[in-house]
Amino acid sequence: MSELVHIDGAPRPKADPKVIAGIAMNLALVCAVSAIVLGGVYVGTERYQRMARLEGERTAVGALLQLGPGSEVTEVEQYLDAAKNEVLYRAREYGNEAAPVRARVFSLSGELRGSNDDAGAEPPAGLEPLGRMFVARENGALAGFVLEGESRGYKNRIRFFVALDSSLAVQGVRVLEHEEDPGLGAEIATPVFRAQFTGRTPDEIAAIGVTRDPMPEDWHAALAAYASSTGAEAPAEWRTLVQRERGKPIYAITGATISSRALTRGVKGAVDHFRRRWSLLAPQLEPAGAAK
Amino acid sequence: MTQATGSLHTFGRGGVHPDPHKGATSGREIEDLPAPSEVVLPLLQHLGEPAEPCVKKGELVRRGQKIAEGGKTGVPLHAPISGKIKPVDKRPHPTMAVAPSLAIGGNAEAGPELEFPEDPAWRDLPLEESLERVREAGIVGLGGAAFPTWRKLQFARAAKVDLLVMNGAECEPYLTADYRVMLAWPAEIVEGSVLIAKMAGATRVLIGVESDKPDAITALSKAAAALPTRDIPVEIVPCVARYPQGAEKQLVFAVSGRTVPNRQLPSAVGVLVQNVATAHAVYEAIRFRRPLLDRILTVTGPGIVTPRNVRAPLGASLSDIVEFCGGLAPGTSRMIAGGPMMGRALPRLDVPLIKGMNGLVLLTGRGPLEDGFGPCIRCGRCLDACPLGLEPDQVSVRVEVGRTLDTEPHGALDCYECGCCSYVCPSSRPLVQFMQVAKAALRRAAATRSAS
Amino acid sequence: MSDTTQQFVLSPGPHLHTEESTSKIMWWVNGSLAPAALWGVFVFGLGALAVIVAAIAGSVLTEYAAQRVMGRRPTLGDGSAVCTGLLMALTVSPNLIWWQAFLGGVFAIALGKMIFGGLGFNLFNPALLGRAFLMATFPLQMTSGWAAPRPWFGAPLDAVTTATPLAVLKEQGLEAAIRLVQSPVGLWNALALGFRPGSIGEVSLVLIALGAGILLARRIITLAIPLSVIAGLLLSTLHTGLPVLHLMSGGLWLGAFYMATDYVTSPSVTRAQIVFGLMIGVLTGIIRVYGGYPEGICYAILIANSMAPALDLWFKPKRAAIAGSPS
Amino acid sequence: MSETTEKPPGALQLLLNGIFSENPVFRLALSLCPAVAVTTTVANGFILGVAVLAVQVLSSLTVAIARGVIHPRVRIPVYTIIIAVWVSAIDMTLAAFVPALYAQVGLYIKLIVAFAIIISRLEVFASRQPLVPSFWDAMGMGLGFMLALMVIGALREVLGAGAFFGIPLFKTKPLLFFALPAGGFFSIALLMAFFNVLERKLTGGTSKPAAGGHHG
Amino acid sequence: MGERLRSLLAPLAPFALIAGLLLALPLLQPRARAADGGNAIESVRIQTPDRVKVTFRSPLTPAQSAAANFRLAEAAAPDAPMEIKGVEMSDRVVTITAGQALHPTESYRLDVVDPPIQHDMKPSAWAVLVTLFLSSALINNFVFTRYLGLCIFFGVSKKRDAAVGMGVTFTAVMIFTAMVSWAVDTFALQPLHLGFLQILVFIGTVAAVVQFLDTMLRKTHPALHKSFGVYLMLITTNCIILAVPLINAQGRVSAIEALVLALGSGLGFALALFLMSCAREKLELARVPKAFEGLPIAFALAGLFALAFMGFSGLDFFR
Repeated sequence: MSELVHIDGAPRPKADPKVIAGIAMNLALVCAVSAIVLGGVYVGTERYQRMARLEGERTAVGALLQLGPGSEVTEVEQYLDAAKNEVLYRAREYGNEAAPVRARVFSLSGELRGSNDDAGAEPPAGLEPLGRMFVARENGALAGFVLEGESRGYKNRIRFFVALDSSLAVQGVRVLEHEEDPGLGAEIATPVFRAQFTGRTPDEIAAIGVTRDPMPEDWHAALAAYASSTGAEAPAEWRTLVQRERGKPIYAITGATISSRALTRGVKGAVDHFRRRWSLLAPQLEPAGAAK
Repeated sequence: MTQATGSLHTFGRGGVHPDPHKGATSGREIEDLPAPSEVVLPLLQHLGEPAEPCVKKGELVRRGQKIAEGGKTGVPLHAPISGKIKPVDKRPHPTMAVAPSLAIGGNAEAGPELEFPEDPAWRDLPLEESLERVREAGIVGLGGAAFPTWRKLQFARAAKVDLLVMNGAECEPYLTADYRVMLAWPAEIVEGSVLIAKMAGATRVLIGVESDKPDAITALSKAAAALPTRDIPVEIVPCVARYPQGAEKQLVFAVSGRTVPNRQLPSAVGVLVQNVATAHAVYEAIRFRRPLLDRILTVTGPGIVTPRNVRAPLGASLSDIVEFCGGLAPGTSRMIAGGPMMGRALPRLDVPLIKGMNGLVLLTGRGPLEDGFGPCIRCGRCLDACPLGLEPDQVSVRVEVGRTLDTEPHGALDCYECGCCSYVCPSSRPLVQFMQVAKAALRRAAATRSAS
Repeated sequence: MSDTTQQFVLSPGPHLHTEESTSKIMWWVNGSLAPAALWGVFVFGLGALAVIVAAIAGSVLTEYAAQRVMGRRPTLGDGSAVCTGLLMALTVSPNLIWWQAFLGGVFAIALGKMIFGGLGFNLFNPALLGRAFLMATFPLQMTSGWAAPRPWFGAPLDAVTTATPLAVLKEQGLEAAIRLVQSPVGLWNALALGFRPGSIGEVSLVLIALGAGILLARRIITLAIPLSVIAGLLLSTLHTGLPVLHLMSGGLWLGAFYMATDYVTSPSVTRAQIVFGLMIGVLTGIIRVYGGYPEGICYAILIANSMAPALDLWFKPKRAAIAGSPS
Repeated sequence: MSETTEKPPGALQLLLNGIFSENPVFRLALSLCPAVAVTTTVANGFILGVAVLAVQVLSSLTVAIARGVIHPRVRIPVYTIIIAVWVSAIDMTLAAFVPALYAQVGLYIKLIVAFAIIISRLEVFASRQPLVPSFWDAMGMGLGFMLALMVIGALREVLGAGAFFGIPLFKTKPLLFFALPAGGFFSIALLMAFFNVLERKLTGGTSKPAAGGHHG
Repeated sequence: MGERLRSLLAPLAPFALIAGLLLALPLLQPRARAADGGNAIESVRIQTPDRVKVTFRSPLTPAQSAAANFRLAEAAAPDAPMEIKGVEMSDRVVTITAGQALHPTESYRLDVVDPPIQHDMKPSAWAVLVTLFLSSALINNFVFTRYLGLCIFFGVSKKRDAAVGMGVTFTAVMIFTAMVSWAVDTFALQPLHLGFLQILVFIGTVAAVVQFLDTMLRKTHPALHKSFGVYLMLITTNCIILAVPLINAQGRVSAIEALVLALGSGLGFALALFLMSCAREKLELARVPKAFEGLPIAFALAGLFALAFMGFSGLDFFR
């Protein structure tokens, strides 16, 4: 801007108070109008933006857990109170801002420090968010979990969802955001790569690694078949091969070992952390859920 | 801090080792061309103003007789054969197509060569007298530049030089004329060098000779040892056989370790450089008042039937000289006046021998640049070959795209066209010619700048 | 009797010329690569031959077509297109399919060389650009499923695939790399003789050294760049404790002696060449140890190529005479 | 700045002008950054193109309407603010309604604010011409930009990903290279050269090759 | 020689200042928060890939060096400690081997039961610096992988002097604008939930900073202003300058990260400009086909640079 002001105003004429006042008025008017317009657009779109995001997540959660219509999802947010070394969990029905919030406070080592079944709509100020997870129930029974995770990718953070079934085995992985190279690192978002995680138990996930070996042909075919079997029964060849492969490391995307490792590390961390957290939370959420 | 390879001296960087091709003539003594029936003497065969004829058409002159005055900056001409003066006319010239020339038709009636008795006081002449004798003898630099020697000596004196470097390197392939001169008249050369040194005010003489001429080194060393006086010491410095060892700046560095700044003369570092053949001529001029009448040159190359070292009267037609050497071999396509590296191709044989021509190389086959040239592949060979550390590659690519004025940082103005870069270029690029184009353009631009 | 009116050719000086020419240089380079190429065919089978032939065909045809389109005199005889194709083929995996190698040759010449106007004007080594292009385009074939070399006159090559020693070293450590090249002749011999998985032309150090020796003897290349590349690599891998293993493996020798020394894309002055070589060596080490690829010489040379014009600016030949002072 | 007295060209000519002879990407070489960055697929090119089109048209209209009240000495800052407002508005709108596509081109949509093409059209055209021609000029430029991005996107998607508008064409990715940054530069180089040749063929070699722009 | 050296060093002077600032970075680094007042632990250092070296101020007893005495967790998951595979002790130094790879640019938290210590392991400033710098300058070079600043890149890289001037000016301006915008974003826009004004505010900030720098430079260093003022004027509405604040805001980075990102991006851009200008000066002597003359060949050249820069991808000194 200043450049153009210079060019426009050079040689600068003597400042005339009247002119200056005119310009100031002019600019002030423009700014005011701008702010009003932008504010209006913001108010107009913010709701949709949030809805779109919610809808995206809800679809992802639903698809990952293959939830039917009779399902309900609880969103659990986790915060750290650094001053007190406490962890706060806040659970409420997903997408329903009017629903009551159940709050639980644990010490870092897992002792229950507090409990409130009707906490405020907003979390207390000054807490560090530690992440989110979703607990799904179908007809009252635990149907699975979706964990939100982040990992340091090749270029930037990779944000992803990991879905676990009620026995905490991986049911699916979905990459939400990433900036990996198209054709290389970006392949971590492909169904075939993601499907490699599916079926692994938490113990297997805890020991998971990444190999640069090429993926066996039959396993690749089976994964492709599995990935394209939408919602229905998993293909037979996949079911036989997954027994063989799920103890083995993840086969890296060729030429993108770093991205492959990043996602694998992220999934492993998310599952590992969740195991511990769920062991604390389960008794807290289970009865309430069962009561419903 | 003379740079030496073993005990041999050489210049700092660059240079090439072309096949010397000297075997055909190095073993042959200097042979006299039978007196030609006509000689043609261009009035300008030195740097300076043309000579002014002082004889009339039809006049009979004896060999050795002055036929033209030198004027303020030139040198006089003398009749190389006895005969009858023909009218001043435009005649073919080796470098200038045609030029005003005196011709003498051989005529026995004119009488024999003038006699040149010894001057007994020749060692102790006053400076003015010595210079006058050198001027009167029509002596110019015989290495090829043909600058009037008396003027060069004057300049050297004014520049207070302290060292005379005699050039006996003869680094050009094929040529052996200087070599044979050194073998034939070693004592005269040494004496002549001392005379030159005295006139120039130098206190020391170094004679640089390439190490592939060991007998010349021996002969000169003996002659130097036999000098009657020691007030000006003469030393023979063997140099590595490497082209362009005989280029002024390279030779000065090789034998004395002094570095001549770019675009300056050796006198800037107190050195005067003279060719060994010039020393011989100076000796003759001072001791006998004998003018410069003949030229010793090497006629060689695959294009000549009998390669020889020839002493021929100035003005003799090249065709006579070629004929004396058995004529042209079949397939001769190019004739080079001077050495093949820096010499210049001549179009025809009917031109006269002039003072500066130290060789005639006749070559067969196609020239290196006749088949066009390729792009610069940046192999860097020219950078390694350039004795001055210039960048012929950079100059050439800029000239090719018409950016001649951007070539100055790459040294276009410093080039003295030794030809090493063109010689080594695997893409046969005419790097010297690119340098010339760039140099000319830069000089033009500088002239325009200073004019405006 | 000579004819005094005879006209001689007035060619410009100097009138002598060295025997060396661009096409001779190129063909010597090609010839000196032949042993290493043949060895590649011997240990990796006819697939490697197909890759070599296709790469050369791609380069040569592209050069010819480009010169025709641009209305220039075709200069296939100078051997530079063959050289590009051959060098590129030697740096790629024998696992490549012939048409992929062909495409690599097309890319190398079209976008690496002809787009700048042909020989002498390109800024990056076209052969390595071809390889980088193939790496980017066919990462699967280029980086995995390396053909295992066949032992001395052993069984013909089957579908055995493996990984290169450097890849294994990067992923699994030294022991695994040694296990990989376990062969009758042992690790170091395998690395030197060429019984190991790798790019077609990089495996036999002995034969590369032979070819490089020929070029050195003919003064086509000098040691300034190769030695500084090696020095740079040793320097940057010293702390891993495995500098010699790094030196002996991968395409280092092929890169140091044949790629980094490419006239057009390297600096011309010796001091600049040393800096250039060190840069390549150090970058190779850094990429191998810390970077995203097990092998680094290709990108190291390309990155150094991009610095070459700057190096040319910074390092000028020393002028013979700058100041004159009598000594 | 004085108003030009000459009659503005017709709508069709203004449109074609922007799309062909003064195509902001291939001919004027303005606003190149997004041309490489977002054009890995046709869809990405399309969405950014739509955003630019909208910003261009809305800003042009705003300037054409409001130029009477803008003080000439702060003309340029005001234009910048107008553009920034519309960019923000489009940014928020796209984020709200096409979140999936927006996620891939978000940064570049925000950066539309720095596109030289937009402000230069305001300065050159919209601030001097009536509303209707300004609209068509903006449409032409915007469409030219959008089409250029889609052409590049198409080339890169077909070659790099073996697909068109997300629909797979081949089983494999034929030339992955074109999906990478380096391939993006090459795609544009090749397309520009192609248009140079085309232009020379059509005009008989009278027009000059694409000139370098100076603003991002 | 001295003259040449000085002319070479002169443009580097601003960078010397920046380098000095960076050297002081570790001092600016927030002190580790420690429950014991920072008395018991002297230093904690990550030794990649999976070890943590803890130096205590006084020797520990064997009992204190048991694995159970330590608790190591990611800062993002303080409630889920990682497995500890082994603990080695020698005098005051305890080396803990973790069950997973650690990275010095990440935050961790170390708890000791006896003596009771809670130690927050902040990312090492140097590791952040090196990693982020490499990332922004080479791996994710703005020009070659993010395609930002292309217009300037192609417009100014024809002549080397201009390219160097532009590169220097850009880096300086980028650092200033990034820091000011970071402050505005962190302390005004985010707390007030005015994120939707981001674009407007940032472009205003950039314009103000450039105007300020221009005035300052003109008043204090007229000579410098003469040589760099032109470039300063070209910068205002450039996407690369605007991109840094936007990327910073998107990632909600810390002040150090914002600074290093700006510095790395600026220097990366300067490097790209410099290399490109050298190459293009050479290219002027080449026989480029007619159809590719001008911008097309420049784009192709940029593509080749991008291809070469792929060699930097995945570079990580702390893996």
